[in-house]
Amino acid sequence: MGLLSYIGKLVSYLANPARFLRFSRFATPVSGWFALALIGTGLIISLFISPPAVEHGQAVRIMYVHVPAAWCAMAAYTGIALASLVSFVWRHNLADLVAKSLALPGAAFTFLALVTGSLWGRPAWGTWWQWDGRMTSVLVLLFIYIGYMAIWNIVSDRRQAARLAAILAMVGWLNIPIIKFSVNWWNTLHQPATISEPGAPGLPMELLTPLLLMFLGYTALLAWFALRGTESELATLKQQRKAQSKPASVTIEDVAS
Amino acid sequence: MSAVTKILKRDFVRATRSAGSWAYGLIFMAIFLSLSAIALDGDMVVLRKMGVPLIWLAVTFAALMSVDHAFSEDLQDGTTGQLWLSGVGYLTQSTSGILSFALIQLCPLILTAPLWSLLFDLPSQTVIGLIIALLCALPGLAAFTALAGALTGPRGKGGFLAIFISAPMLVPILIFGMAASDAFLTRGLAAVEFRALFGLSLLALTVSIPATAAALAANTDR
Amino acid sequence: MSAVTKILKRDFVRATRSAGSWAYGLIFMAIFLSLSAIALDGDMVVLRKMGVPLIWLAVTFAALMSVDHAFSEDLQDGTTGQLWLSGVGYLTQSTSGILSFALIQLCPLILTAPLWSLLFDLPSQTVIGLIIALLCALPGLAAFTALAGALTGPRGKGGFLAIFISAPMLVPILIFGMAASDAFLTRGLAAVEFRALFGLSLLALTVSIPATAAALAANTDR
Amino acid sequence: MIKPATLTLQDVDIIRGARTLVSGLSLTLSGPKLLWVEGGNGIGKTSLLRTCAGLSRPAAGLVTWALGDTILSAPDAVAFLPADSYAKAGLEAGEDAAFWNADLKPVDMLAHAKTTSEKLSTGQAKRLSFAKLLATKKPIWILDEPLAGLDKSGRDMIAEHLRDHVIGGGLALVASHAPISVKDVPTQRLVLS
Amino acid sequence: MIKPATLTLQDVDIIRGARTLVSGLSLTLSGPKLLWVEGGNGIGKTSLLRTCAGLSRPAAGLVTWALGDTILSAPDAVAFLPADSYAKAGLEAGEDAAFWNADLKPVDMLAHAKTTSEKLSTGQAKRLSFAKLLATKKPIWILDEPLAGLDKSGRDMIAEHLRDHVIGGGLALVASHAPISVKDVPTQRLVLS
Ligand code: HEM
Ligand SMILES: Nc1ncnc2c1ncn2[C@@H]1O[C@H](COP(=O)(O)OP(=O)(O)OP(=O)(O)O)[C@@H](O)[C@H]1O
Ligand SMILES: Nc1ncnc2c1ncn2[C@@H]1O[C@H](COP(=O)(O)OP(=O)(O)OP(=O)(O)O)[C@@H](O)[C@H]1O
Ligand SMILES: [Mg+2]
Ligand SMILES: [Mg+2]
Repeated sequence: MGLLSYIGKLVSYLANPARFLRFSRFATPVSGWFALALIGTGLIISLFISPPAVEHGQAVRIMYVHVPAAWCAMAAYTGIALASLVSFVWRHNLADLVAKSLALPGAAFTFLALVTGSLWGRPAWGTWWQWDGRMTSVLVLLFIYIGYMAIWNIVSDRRQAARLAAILAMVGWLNIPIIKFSVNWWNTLHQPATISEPGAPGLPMELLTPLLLMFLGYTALLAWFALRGTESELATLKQQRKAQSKPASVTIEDVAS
Repeated sequence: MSAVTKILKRDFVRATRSAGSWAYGLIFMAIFLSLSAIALDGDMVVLRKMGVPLIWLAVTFAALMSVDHAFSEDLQDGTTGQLWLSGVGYLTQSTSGILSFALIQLCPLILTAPLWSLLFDLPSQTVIGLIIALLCALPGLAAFTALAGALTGPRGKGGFLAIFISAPMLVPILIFGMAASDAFLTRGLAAVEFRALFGLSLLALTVSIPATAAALAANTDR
Repeated sequence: MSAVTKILKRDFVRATRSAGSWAYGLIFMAIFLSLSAIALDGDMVVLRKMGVPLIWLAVTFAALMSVDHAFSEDLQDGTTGQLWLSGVGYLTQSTSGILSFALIQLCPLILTAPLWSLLFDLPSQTVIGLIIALLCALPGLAAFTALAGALTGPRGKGGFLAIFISAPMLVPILIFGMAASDAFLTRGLAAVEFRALFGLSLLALTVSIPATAAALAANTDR
Repeated sequence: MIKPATLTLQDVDIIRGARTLVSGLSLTLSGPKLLWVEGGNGIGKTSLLRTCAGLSRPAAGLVTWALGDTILSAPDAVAFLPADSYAKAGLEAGEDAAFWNADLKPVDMLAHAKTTSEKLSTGQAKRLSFAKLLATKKPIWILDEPLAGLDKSGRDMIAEHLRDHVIGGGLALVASHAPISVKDVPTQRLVLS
Repeated sequence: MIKPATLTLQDVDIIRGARTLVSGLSLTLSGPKLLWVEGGNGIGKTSLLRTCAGLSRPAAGLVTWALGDTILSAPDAVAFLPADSYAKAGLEAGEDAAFWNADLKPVDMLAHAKTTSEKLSTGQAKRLSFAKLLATKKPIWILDEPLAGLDKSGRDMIAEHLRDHVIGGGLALVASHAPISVKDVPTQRLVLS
């Protein structure tokens, strides 16, 4: 609860564009470098240092890309949904810029999870693709991401685009629990949660470390995208406002009838 | 007459007059199913197996294809805003829009399903299960397609965009729906799949009504 | 710039810009095919069998859905009449409309077909046969759908009439098309089905160009 | 209507795309009054009227409606006549009017009740829209180009109804390029430039 | 243009639905001339103009166009300004104009070349239509309600172009509820009633 209220304060503090820009001036490069460093070390450890797993052999190395990508795909979407909620309810201009900026990296992570998943599926299950619940729902997530971006592209009025996209983002969030629990509900091919489930057996330390490194790296990358995107959107808005014409002057006079 | 019945009546008159709407879905379904049957080479074993999924698909696509009938005309010519000014709130408009979409576009599709099932030589038990499952899915199908229509809004010809937006949401309904149709054969109406389907469908409806209303409001404001 | 290239260019700009453009035709196809694959429950035997017909259906429906891009907008806002007054005859308009429909709406669908065939695990020979057959059918498909669009005219939302009119003409093309795709496996391009398909397609084109022109003229006169 | 209708704008900004049309506009208008809104093409009259009708939310600022001292919501206070027809394609003029509880008689359209909406002539469509406005009985009328497309008898009819409305205590905002003058009615002109 | 443009109607009937709007109308009009077509709403002005433009075929009778003694086809002789905009949705105003080889300068719309057509205000859309008409250089102009929606400067602009057109030997048919009068130009009034 303490954390939540802290986040709430931070959000309303940053809602002022000037303040946000001051914050992002140092936060953007920091998250960028963090991402680079974490993903770099994560990749080195996972590709060269960590041992092959008992049941998957060398193919387990895909896991270090796949699992964090899947997590971040869901996290980014949840971020979009939350930012959309803020934008929808309080009409915070900044929130929809954040949401918009998260869409592309989120979609990319979703795509990455799908591709690495099906690359992994070949050795693990002997097939690239099966229409099981998890794969299908992740594919659906990709569709939703694309639909979300399509609204931003097609609706030319910025304010309207923000509201419509926010509605779609919030409704589409229904899919996230479906992705998360699909393995339990359908009980199909895909691995049930072993890492993220509380009380689950968990992974040995030498597998967990690179996984966490990669996850943190991806998260930093997401943050970098969100900050960068918002910065540049703000810049465009400012530019537009500068270029615009003068408002009309209004006079009222009586008319003799 | 309440606003809802009034809107329903208007949509109904227009549907019967222009023949643009519901007949379109029916014809789509006819072509889709007969061509599929031809493609399956009249192999009765396969046909009987594929009948249920193909009819589900046909209904879903037909619904998707008539999606822009739901709200885009009212948004385009300004009726939505005028209705709001005349005291018919966006929630009422969204409810009646979904209702009219369900009754005018979807019901004819579902009610003619037994006819198509002849093409696939489906046993009558299967047909009954199929129809009940389709009826359970009706609110959800209507709600999601209508929501997509409201989101695309007055940007006419946005049919594709609407499809694109609603398709992902329809996937779970499709999956649960086919599972329920199957389960009926072994476990009848008591099958848990029916409750899952109907629950999902109602959930879709509850989420979509306010979301559609919000989309209508956003699209009116310009 | 000739009138034809000018109209092509305009349609192209609009397609890249607005909703409902060719990109959405592609997405429709993606969704149509993935939903089908989901509904058929990933059963590879059935999928392989249904792959070709489903891709044919997807192309046809995507074409039908974008049919009103061809002429109904121009008829609705009066552009057709103005073009005629500016010296662009109905025959030229009909030709360029069919051409722009074929290039902008249909070609992308056909060219991405190999991609979708992956979903159905089709053997490469089948895919080659499918693409060639689709290309043979292209003129006919474009001509028929455009004619349907011109006949429906400005009564937009006339999807129904369009589909009703074009269905009887499209179904033979579809049947021949699927037959040709199949025949390729055993007899290659020499198969008589290809000649039949291409002949039908050209016939459709020759009939449709003047018929579309006449429909445009009739729909302008009010 | 005995209590006067009031429309208040406080510090209103109206933005379309990258264009700021109106900035920091504050206004209080009370019935009985006719306000003629004038200005060049594209200056923002329609946008201003839609904002006053509550159909479009100002980018900043507040719009409120009241009857006497009672604050009302826009749907309770305002009737809006858009510049374009909103007769529903596929319905006959009579059916369309009935949907809005409107009467074709005062706009002299009874003879065309059976004509399909999309076949109405420009002026006939405008009359149909006006019939719908008449049916609403709201204290604030907001009219966008009500005279465009109307013949002499149509313009007189509108002037007469405007007069009755304002004299009854109502407020009317009318955007028009043609001068709006109604006898015996307190009139102001708002010029955008 | 030195040869005068001529429009001839012989025994023309115009029928819409069950309504006969015009019956047995014969007319010969030659430039330089401005013909102001007037009449109540729904009397048939638009239908008559469309017939004169060759866009709609009379139920009976003959319409012919000529330049001097040469008979022309409608596309060679006539330019038509419809009452409603035909700017293409999805194109920017500048692109739409370019498609018709039209220039936005004379209608004072250069500043809006980048606005999407469907966002143009009523008057801006009218100006765009008029720019397209100007681009055609035809001897006969047929204008349906050209002034509707235009501000003062727009109306003056149209009057000026009409004047140039007619003085150059052209013929202009203008349906309008607002009086059309252009200085120094031979004007006739055709009243439908
Ligand atoms: C295209 C196919 C695939 C998709 C779309 C996919 C999707 C996902 C998603 C969304 C998660 C995160 C779920 C969560 O946090 O609960 C996940 C986790 C995981 N996936 Fe996949 N996956 C695919 C294929 C595979 C394959 C072939 C394997 C290996 C046999 C695999 C192994 C795992 C593992 C071990 C996890 C971590 C589970 C946990 O402990 O939370 N996945 N996958
Ligand atoms: N989304 C948008 N993006 C950019 N410009 C826009 C947008 N919507 C409207 N506009 C512009 O806003 C301006 C205001 O239009 P509005 O319809 O309010 O003008 P108006 O005063 O009613 O003009 P008219 O007299 O022609 O009816 C116009 O210049 C129009 O081009
Ligand atoms: N297909 C049709 N069926 C029945 N009536 C029609 C049809 N098409 C047009 N009308 C009627 O024909 C008449 C002529 O319309 P037209 O548009 O020519 O009138 P107008 O003189 O231009 O009127 P306005 O001043 O309102 O523009 C109208 O009364 C209209 O209702
Ligand atoms: Mg205006
Ligand atoms: Mg007219």
